[in-house]
Amino acid sequence: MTAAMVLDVGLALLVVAVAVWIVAAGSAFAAVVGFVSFGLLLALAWARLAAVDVALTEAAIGSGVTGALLMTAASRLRPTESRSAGERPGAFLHVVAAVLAVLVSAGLAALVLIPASPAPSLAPAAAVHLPELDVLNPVTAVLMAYRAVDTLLEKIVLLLALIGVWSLAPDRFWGGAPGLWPRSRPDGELTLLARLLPPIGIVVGIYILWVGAIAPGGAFQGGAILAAMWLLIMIAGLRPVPEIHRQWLRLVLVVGPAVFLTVGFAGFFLPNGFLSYPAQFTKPLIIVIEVVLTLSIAAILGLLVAGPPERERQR
Amino acid sequence: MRVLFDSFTVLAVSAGAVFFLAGTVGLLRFPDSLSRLHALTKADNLGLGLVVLGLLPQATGPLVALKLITVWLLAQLAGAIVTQLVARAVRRENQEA
Amino acid sequence: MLAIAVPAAGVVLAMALGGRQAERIALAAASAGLCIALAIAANIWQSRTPIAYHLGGWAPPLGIALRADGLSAIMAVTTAVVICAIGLFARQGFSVPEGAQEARAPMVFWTLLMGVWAGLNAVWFGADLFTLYVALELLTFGAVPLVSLDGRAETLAAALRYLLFALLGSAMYLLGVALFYGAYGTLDIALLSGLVRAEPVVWVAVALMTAGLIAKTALFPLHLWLPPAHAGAPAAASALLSALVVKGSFVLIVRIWFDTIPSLLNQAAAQMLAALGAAAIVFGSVLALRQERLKLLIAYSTIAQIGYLFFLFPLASAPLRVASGTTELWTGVAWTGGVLQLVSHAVAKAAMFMAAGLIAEALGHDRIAGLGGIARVLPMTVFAFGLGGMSLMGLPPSGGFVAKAMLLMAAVAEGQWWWSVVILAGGLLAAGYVFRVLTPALAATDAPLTLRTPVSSGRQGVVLALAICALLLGLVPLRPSLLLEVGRHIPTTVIAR
Amino acid sequence: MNAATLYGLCSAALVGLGLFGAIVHPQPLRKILAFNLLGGGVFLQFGVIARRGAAAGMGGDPVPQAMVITGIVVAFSATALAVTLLLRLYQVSGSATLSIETQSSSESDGGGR
Repeated sequence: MTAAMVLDVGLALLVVAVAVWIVAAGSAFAAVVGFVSFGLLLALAWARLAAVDVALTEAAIGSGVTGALLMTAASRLRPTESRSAGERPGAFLHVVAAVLAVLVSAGLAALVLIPASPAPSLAPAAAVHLPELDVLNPVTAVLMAYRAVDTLLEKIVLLLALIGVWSLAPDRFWGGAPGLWPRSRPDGELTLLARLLPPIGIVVGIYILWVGAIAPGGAFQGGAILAAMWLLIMIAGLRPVPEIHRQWLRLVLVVGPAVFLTVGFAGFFLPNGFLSYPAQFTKPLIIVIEVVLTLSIAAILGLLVAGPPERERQR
Repeated sequence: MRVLFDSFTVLAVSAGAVFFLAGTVGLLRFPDSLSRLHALTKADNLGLGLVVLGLLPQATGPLVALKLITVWLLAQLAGAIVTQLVARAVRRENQEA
Repeated sequence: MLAIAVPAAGVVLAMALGGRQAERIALAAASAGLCIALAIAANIWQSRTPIAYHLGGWAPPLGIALRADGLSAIMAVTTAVVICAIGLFARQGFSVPEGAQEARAPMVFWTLLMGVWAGLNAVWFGADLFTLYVALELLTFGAVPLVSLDGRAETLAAALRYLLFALLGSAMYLLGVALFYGAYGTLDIALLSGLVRAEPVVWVAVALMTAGLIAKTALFPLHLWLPPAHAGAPAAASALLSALVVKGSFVLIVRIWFDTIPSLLNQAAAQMLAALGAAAIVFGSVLALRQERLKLLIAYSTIAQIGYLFFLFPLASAPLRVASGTTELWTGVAWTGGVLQLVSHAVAKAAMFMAAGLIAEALGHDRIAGLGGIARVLPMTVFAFGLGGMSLMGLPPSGGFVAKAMLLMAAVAEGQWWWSVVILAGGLLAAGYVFRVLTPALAATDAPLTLRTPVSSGRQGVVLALAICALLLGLVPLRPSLLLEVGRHIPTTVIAR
Repeated sequence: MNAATLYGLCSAALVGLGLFGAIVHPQPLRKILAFNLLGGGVFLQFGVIARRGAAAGMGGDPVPQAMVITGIVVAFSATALAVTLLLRLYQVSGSATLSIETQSSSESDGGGR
């Protein structure tokens, strides 16, 4: 057994152990804490699987932003825990669920142990077209060119989710600001962090976006980091949470998908149709789209965490 | 020269690992939140510092070295501030209890 | 492809401009979308070949294809018609009040309406299993907030329950997608159909995907989320959810069984699905009979009507029998009948939910016991409800009649008579619950009925027009539709007996 | 056994755990957490497939990797929507359970918009 193998076995066992903890933990808060470390461990697993792009996304979004969201929810919902403890479902449901889960797991495990050989892969096909796109990171090429429509539709999913979150506001607060109130004193430590970290974070976010074309990184990962910085600034109270009726805010939210769609429509004038890029402008176009997408993603992710409007609109 | 660098790396990283181990044991064994924080911060500051220091000779260029140091500095900053916040929360909880 | 892009663009524009513009953009997109859907259908009707479109010029397996066949064309047209009707119907309930720049419910409703539409069209035309996953999520994210639009605790709980079911379902589906990719290196349905072999990975993948999609379609016994969600939503949204959204995941099951693994169709599994469908018909109808409230009754009837759809699996996939030689025709009849059931239920159910919405609006409640004499005040609405009900019962000359008759004929001809018993029993039960509503509604009462709010005849007209569409579907001839045969995989397993 | 197989087994375990948790936990928040575990397992399955498809000088097949990135973002938006729904439910009703819906069938007033 090599050292790398020992690391992998340890990591895999740890991931499963933390997962068991999340399911079995006594309090929701403890489970959420477990979930954040679960996300980070999973990011390591992704790195071990040679998927650095995914590792970055998992760490930033799967663990970081999701963790922040769940943590807030767990602390707000703490009073309800003791009450709902009495509603444990019966033994019958437990048995059914356990049998189902074991069946699915066993089936999957069996399939994992008899892999298709040779393993199918689109990597060679993806590699062939990279020079035409002038993009060196194959994952970016898949997201922005080969399977661009998935990315585009997923942006619409994000927008719908945000509208869904906003829709949960009481009528009178529509147009107002989300309820992410400042939690620290102006001279507190958090304020210090919110002053020091964002400049670095913004540079890192832009860097990650920029290298996306040649190395792991891209709009999602960069956007998530920018969103985190924005949230930090808002929580520390250095900048107010914007009211959701603001025109500039709406524009930032949609500029990414809008530009993407416009370029897509422009493709109708090209031989390859919707969502194709003109040969000589491929790389600049992809970069422009990625930049605006990053802006929109950062804004949407941030506002998804900030939640529905909870204050009346200022007149 | 190479051997010297490598042995320095091994030494420093191992020392860092010892601090992490001690910190983790402390986190698990200490009785209250404040002393657990204490154990954890030691691991963060010194352990990570030693690991980064150990890795510096292995850096392939000044940019990589700079990134390593940045990682350490950021961890320091975040660690210090989060510790403060947790400690404050603990004190508030104690006062309420 | 334009059909998806137009509503998607609508979402983006509405979000950007907000306020009063959202409604105008939605209505403009609706009319444009109707034209596009009709154009696609006409094209397929004339050329008799499916249209394939490679996005960005990247051919599968690396790229993504969209594919329009007979089924997708019909569904796209149905969707466009129903959405236009819903849009016209909702203009009154979801307009921005005077003096306000923008209000919550209208903004949310109009943008999500377009979001759901984009998702539906992506489901109808998608030919890549992962694109279809994203499309499913579009549907979920569009549909869930519509359920809780009024913000009461019950609807919030219903929406949350719906979301959890839907998410679990999509996760199962996505797992199946992963297995398909791992085994064959492509997710394009047409390519997969040529590659799949009878091996464990396919069975596990299809089982997972089917289970997940059943949860989203609300087939018995995974239907628990549907009644509170559909009954709690505003009428226009209920119509959208019941008529179209559940059909999205159903069509996906059809795509997997009939298009992805056509050569491996398993009669035993198909019989099992149909058995669940039969249970849904009986269970849903009986519960519908026992409801106190009109909207819940209609929601339970949706569960029953979804059950019919699952007869498609054994009936349209029955192996050819050399002895009789005519089964191929009968599977075609079943196929057309099943799809017609999809379409006629969509139209009829949308009309019924909107009719119920008008009644509830006029009376301020929707208790069935308190409907006495409503037919005198809202004759058009009750008439529309009755027409929709006819289609559910399967009375001639409605679309529901033709659909059920075709399924029935196919069941008898293919020797699967047991399903025909359920189809007939389901019709009787449907008659029971429809008349439970119509009897008090048509009854003469002494006490004059006071309406809380007047109901505009324009909205009544929209509902009636939709119900008449359901009726007109009854004029479809009782034979396999040529349009629907476009791009259909004819089962090729031949069993000599 | 190689790393891909190992993480494949890990993914199978996560899927089972997530499924179990999502069914048995009465609290919606725990169901949401379990759904995220399940999602993690599903995504890892894509990762294993990508790793096995390493070719053409790439450490893994980029197509499934890109799908996972899309999937993670979708899972996050789902979590955000679910959590907000849950918090709003708590705000409106003072409880955070799904059992409220059983009352709606007996509730007599209300109805459509």
